[in-house]
Amino acid sequence: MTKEGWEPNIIGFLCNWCSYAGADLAGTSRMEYPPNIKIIRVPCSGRVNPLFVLKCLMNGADGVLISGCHIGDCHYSEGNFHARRRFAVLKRFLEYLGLDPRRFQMSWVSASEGDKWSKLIKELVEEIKTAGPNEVTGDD
Amino acid sequence: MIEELRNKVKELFASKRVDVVLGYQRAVDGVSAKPLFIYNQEDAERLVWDSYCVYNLACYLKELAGKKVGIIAKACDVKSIAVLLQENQWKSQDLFVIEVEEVKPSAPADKYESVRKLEAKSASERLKFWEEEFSRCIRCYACRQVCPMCYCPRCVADQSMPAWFSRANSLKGNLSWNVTRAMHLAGRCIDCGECERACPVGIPLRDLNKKIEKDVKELFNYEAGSSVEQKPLLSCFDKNDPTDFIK
Amino acid sequence: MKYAYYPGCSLHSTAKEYDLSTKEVAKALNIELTEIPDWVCCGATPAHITMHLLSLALPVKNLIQARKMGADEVVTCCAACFSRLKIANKFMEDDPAHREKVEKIVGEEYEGEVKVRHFLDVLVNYFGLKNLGERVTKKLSGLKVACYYGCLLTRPPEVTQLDDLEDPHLIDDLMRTIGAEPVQWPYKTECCGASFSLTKTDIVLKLSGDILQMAHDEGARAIVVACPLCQSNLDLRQDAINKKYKKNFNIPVFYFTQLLGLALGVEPGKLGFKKHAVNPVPLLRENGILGNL
Amino acid sequence: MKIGVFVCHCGTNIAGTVDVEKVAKAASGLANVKYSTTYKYMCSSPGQALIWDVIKEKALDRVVVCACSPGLHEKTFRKCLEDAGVNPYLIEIANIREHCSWVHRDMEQATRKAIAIVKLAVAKVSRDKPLEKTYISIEKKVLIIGGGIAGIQSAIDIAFAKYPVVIVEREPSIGGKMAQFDKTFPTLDCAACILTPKMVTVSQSKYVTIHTCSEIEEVSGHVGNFTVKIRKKARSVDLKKCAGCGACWNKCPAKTASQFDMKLGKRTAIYVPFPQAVPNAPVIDRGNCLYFKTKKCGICQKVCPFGAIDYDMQDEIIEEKFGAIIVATGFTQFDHSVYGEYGYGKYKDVITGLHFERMVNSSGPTGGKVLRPSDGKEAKDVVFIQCVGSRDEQKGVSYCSRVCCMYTAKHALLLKEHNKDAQAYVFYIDIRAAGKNYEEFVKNVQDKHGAVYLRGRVSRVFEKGGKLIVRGADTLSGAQIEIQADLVVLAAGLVAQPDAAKLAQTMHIPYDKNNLFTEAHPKLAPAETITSGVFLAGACQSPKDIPDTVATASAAAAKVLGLLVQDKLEREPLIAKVDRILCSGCKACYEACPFHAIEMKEIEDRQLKRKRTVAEVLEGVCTGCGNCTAVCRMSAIDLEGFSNRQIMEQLGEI
Amino acid sequence: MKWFISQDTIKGPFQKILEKECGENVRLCYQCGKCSAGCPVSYQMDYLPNQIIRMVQLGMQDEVLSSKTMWLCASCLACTARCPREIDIAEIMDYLRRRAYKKQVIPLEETEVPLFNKIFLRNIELFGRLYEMGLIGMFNLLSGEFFKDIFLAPKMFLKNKIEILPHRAKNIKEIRAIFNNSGKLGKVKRTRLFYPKLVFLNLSRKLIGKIEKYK
Repeated sequence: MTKEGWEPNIIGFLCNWCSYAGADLAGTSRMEYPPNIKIIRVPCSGRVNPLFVLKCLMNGADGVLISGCHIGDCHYSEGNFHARRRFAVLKRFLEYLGLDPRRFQMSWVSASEGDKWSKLIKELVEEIKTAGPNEVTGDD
Repeated sequence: MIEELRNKVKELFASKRVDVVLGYQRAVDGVSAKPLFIYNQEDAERLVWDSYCVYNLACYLKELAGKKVGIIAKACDVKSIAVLLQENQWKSQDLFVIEVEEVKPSAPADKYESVRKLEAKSASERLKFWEEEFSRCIRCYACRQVCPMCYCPRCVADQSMPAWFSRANSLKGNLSWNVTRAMHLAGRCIDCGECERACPVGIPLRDLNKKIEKDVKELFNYEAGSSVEQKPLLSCFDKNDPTDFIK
Repeated sequence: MKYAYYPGCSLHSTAKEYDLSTKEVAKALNIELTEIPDWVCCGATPAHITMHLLSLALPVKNLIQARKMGADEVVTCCAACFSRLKIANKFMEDDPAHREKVEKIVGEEYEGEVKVRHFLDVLVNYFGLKNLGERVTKKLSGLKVACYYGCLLTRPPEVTQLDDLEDPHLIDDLMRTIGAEPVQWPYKTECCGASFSLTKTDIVLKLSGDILQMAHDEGARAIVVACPLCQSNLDLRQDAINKKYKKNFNIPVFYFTQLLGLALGVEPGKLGFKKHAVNPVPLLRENGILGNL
Repeated sequence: MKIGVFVCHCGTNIAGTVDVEKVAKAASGLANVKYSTTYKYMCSSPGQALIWDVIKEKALDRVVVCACSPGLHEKTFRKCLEDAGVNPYLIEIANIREHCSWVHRDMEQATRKAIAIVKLAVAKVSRDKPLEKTYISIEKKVLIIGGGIAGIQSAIDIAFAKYPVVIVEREPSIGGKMAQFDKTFPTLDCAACILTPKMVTVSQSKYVTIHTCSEIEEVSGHVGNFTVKIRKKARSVDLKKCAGCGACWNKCPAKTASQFDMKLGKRTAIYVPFPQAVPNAPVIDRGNCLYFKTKKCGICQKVCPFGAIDYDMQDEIIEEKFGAIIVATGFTQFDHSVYGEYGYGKYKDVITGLHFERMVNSSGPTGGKVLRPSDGKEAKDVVFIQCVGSRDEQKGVSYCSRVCCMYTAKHALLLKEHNKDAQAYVFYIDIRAAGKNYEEFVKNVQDKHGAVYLRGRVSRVFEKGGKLIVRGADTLSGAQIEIQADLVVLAAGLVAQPDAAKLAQTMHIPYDKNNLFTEAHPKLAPAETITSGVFLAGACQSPKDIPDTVATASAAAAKVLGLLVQDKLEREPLIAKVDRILCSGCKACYEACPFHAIEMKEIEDRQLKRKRTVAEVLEGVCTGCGNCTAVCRMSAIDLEGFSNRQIMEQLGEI
Repeated sequence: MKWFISQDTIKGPFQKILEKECGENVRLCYQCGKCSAGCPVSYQMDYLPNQIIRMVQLGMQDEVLSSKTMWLCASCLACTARCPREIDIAEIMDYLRRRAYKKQVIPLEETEVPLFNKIFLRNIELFGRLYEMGLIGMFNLLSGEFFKDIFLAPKMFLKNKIEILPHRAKNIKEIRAIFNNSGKLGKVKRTRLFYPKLVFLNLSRKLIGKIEKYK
């Protein structure tokens, strides 16, 4: 179903303290990964409102990633616990509505896991490529 | 039975403990029942109670904020009231709940049957199904109007800074609205069914709510309205919440 | 009270008196013990140091037998059997992989756990010391005994769950209830050499010798045990110990059931005192517990 | 709205893979962008000067800098804006280095992505709001919980800077565990000699208030403004009147075991725990006092020349405000009675290190003689067993208590000093003597004082013939060892106070599975907690010896002073804010906030003409995590700097 | 007891095999020696229990299996009960014995115990319950201690503590089956081949011993 020359457009919500720093580390250690992800910096994965995810998907993002600190590492001690519960519900619900599970994913990446980050993005882009473009029909 | 009920209500007025009592009265068709706002002992005479009394009276509490209210409550009303108390919308000293036995056929064996059926379908089938359903939505917001839990001073759907999603009657807009509505009821909807009853185009809204109800029961063993003390589902967590979906 | 009864090999040979006295005591307290039909050896130490699975299969075989006779609690007196049966139970519960294998070996399903109890446990914790006390007809006053528990009654605690690990007291309590005077001594749970009885007799002589010495030093005139191996090591080998270490111990080694039997007024002849290597009769006479046999 | 976009080459770091000119050009095409340019090093002073000039010249009111990760230079450029007279929060950083030029090779792709990133940044900056740093007042008074050496040291340091301090101590006197010690390793100067002067200093300082027999009842508020309820237990002695003459305790007929002397000695029912106690006034132990038991006696009241005895004294609750709190509640000794193999604590002659400290203390219950508690005979052969409770998952805690190796070595030495012909046997697993002159000290104890060190854990101790038989092993020689000892000293480990968890909960500070308080960062913030304004000193955070305790105490004091010298406390304005009109008061945010930074407040609603409750953010406490915003269905609560509008605007750009 | 250990030994699989097959994690051991301190028979062992654990940690399979230690373990469980790292040392000893059987390594100067166990089990396999008389006789015969406990025997008959004739279990077939199955499932060599070797070792040892005495 992939269109000619189509490239996945992925939005990543990264917590400032772990995942964003992890992505920085991937940079400083020059770990190459595909350019399909756009990063939106948030203080904590707990800041991400489910409606943001919805908005992304409605605006035609092919994939959404939420990445925070590993459990126990949260800079705000509990934020990622809240995020985990919140998006466990949202993920199941979106899939119930027929969303391809690959399009909405979550990960824990610490500030020292530059390698995990680049690996994660490589995989993610591959998955989305196989999933194809996000076609929510109709328009505003 | 009914006399007893009327007396209870009268007693409430007699003791000046309420400004108004919510109950049911016979509708014009002489069969079905409609809500009754009782302001004095005389009104109490019009009170009825039978299997036609289906509405969730908790919905009308929204309009009565600040008053002292008595309410005739069946199981589901009681649950909604529990949530409203939990969410600090009412103070228990302002509410006088008169619990009554349901005179209705008992609930089906598996209340999630329809949900399970849908889950069994393929992703594309599900998408198709909901797209069809939502494409019928006319954004009349009746579902929001009747929902006892939809008490936000200004609903996100009506906000413009930011505009959370399209207000246009487009598939995207409709989908966004219905998803938002369901998500905002996560751990709060007590499945009284008013939304579905109210929907003029007959979208199976309960199947959205019930899906989440079912999931949170499975994932977090959480049940809306089971107690006034419990914390809101999404404002708390358990260290051992499922984590398998996270990379 | 009804229980299935698993005597184990020793109680049918070297420890006959243990078997006898147990049955007598049970009768006296009308605790019903029904011997498991054609029970087999539990495998004891040799099994678990040679073939792990066998060491589970044999006990399970017996437990299944017990089930068949409709019992859900098995009573045993031998500390080794007690330990093996309990360990087998634990494995069957905690470890499905083992359970599967074992059931394959035995060729039968082992549905549900058959509780394993030591007779001591039954007496003290179920029949109750108070009840016992009321039934005592002859106080064993003045008899200074060292209660010796050995290894397998208390270790490993998470399996046996019977008594205090480092300072067990069930036998002591029992002895006090029947009027005897247990001495406080530190060797309650030291090892007697156990399974080395035949193979490493020298070890047995040393370890059992130490135990006798300690009991003697702490002023005990007799030792009370709950394990056939301990008894035979301390009793049968006492001669050899005396020879080897130039001692002249003359310390009778009783099974707790024997003394309990006396206290309950069981006719002494039925308690198998004759079977002891170290003749206990003089001591019992001396304390006015026995008349002429 | 006039946005300026400044693209940095970062030498070749960015320009090497990203066509910066192209980026600048693309940027200039975006809505509201009035100007865009590139420069070699934006962070350099000429780079900043450039931004400054352009702002002035083009009257820019918002700026996007496309450069390295915001972590590195966001502050730099904020400053730059401020100097140029623009609100420092009207800037966004587009991270086109770490997230672009460094992770992509293909110039075209990289450039395309860089442009996408800039778009997001421009979108966000267009919704930025000018923010003002918030300031909160600071109550210039410090609460120190615990009057041990840690608390005392912190108090001295803070008082020296002329700030008022309140010490809350549970016991009748300050001094803590150190007061019970005899000598201190490795220098062997006597604990009292170095502690007492400090106790006197605090007691005489006009900046220090000491509440003894007192405990924390309740803590509310936040950094700068804590409100604390303190329970002062009835001492039954009026401190203002009492002169500590001793008439009362000399006449008191009721005797009981002294906890201070580890029950090795006796004290009267009205007593001063130890001679150098501060305050030097007695307390009545009502549990043992004849007057309280039988209403008879009352001698102390009769003999007191100052009428200081007050039997009817009641507990009182004091409420005070503080700007900062130092927790210095210390440790307690591991209870060895779980060790059956060492006699369940039933053997009189099996004692702990603290017992030994009291024994060898010349003013202690045995007048400095090492005697067997069972029969009072002098102990010759003394066995020391290390790691009791420590490094033992089975019976105790998994960690190493850090000080036992040293104090045991000290004990071995003191034993020899007090009794020439005594012999010390030390069973150890590993010797941990990391510290200045520590290793030397231990070697010295072995070499010069002939303590026998045996490498192995003791398996069993039991009594026989008035001796303690100790069964151990020496794994180095592979030998089993049996020692007939007169006395066995267990080096019991250091564990958290029994009520540590409860205190942590009242303070909202985290604690670990061993109930030790958790520092804000294990390496970089060992004296802070994640609750700003609450600091840790001493062994309540983890076992420490005296030097380390004093060091952390001073560290905590320094942190506190750093706080107090501010006339107002500056807070980043990136915190949550409530729109009362939208708020329904449903408490979702209140429940979700990890920092208890939200209060529910009742307000008068003019339109509805009735009262209703709404959420309100405690600016001092909010850390800006934004968790509240995600649970707010009506988006009434929002996070400055990462507001819904800003993020939604970005999402519009994808 | 001086060895040279190469890194191959240390990297070797022994430790992992043991962990896998008997489920005990020897890496937990920090060598406090409490096991050795409380062991009632360590005075006869060539290596103390903690040393054996250490040797396992270092992968020294041959040295461990050829040591006397595990054969002298009386399974009193004092070590297991007191280990601060909650390692089941007794279980490890059991495992080592089982492995020794499997690999057919038996320390030359420690043969009675291995032999006894074999005979004991054979005895059970034959009679279902222990037949003391048979056990003692067979053991003495095969271990070359022909007259061991000869003085005890009559005493025991007199007090009829032990039967002359074995008890015959009815379900003997089932028991045989159990033995065979567990042999197969547990992959234990139950070949009689093993006997002669053991027996020979024993007899020769005893003989040499006797000759020594003779001189």
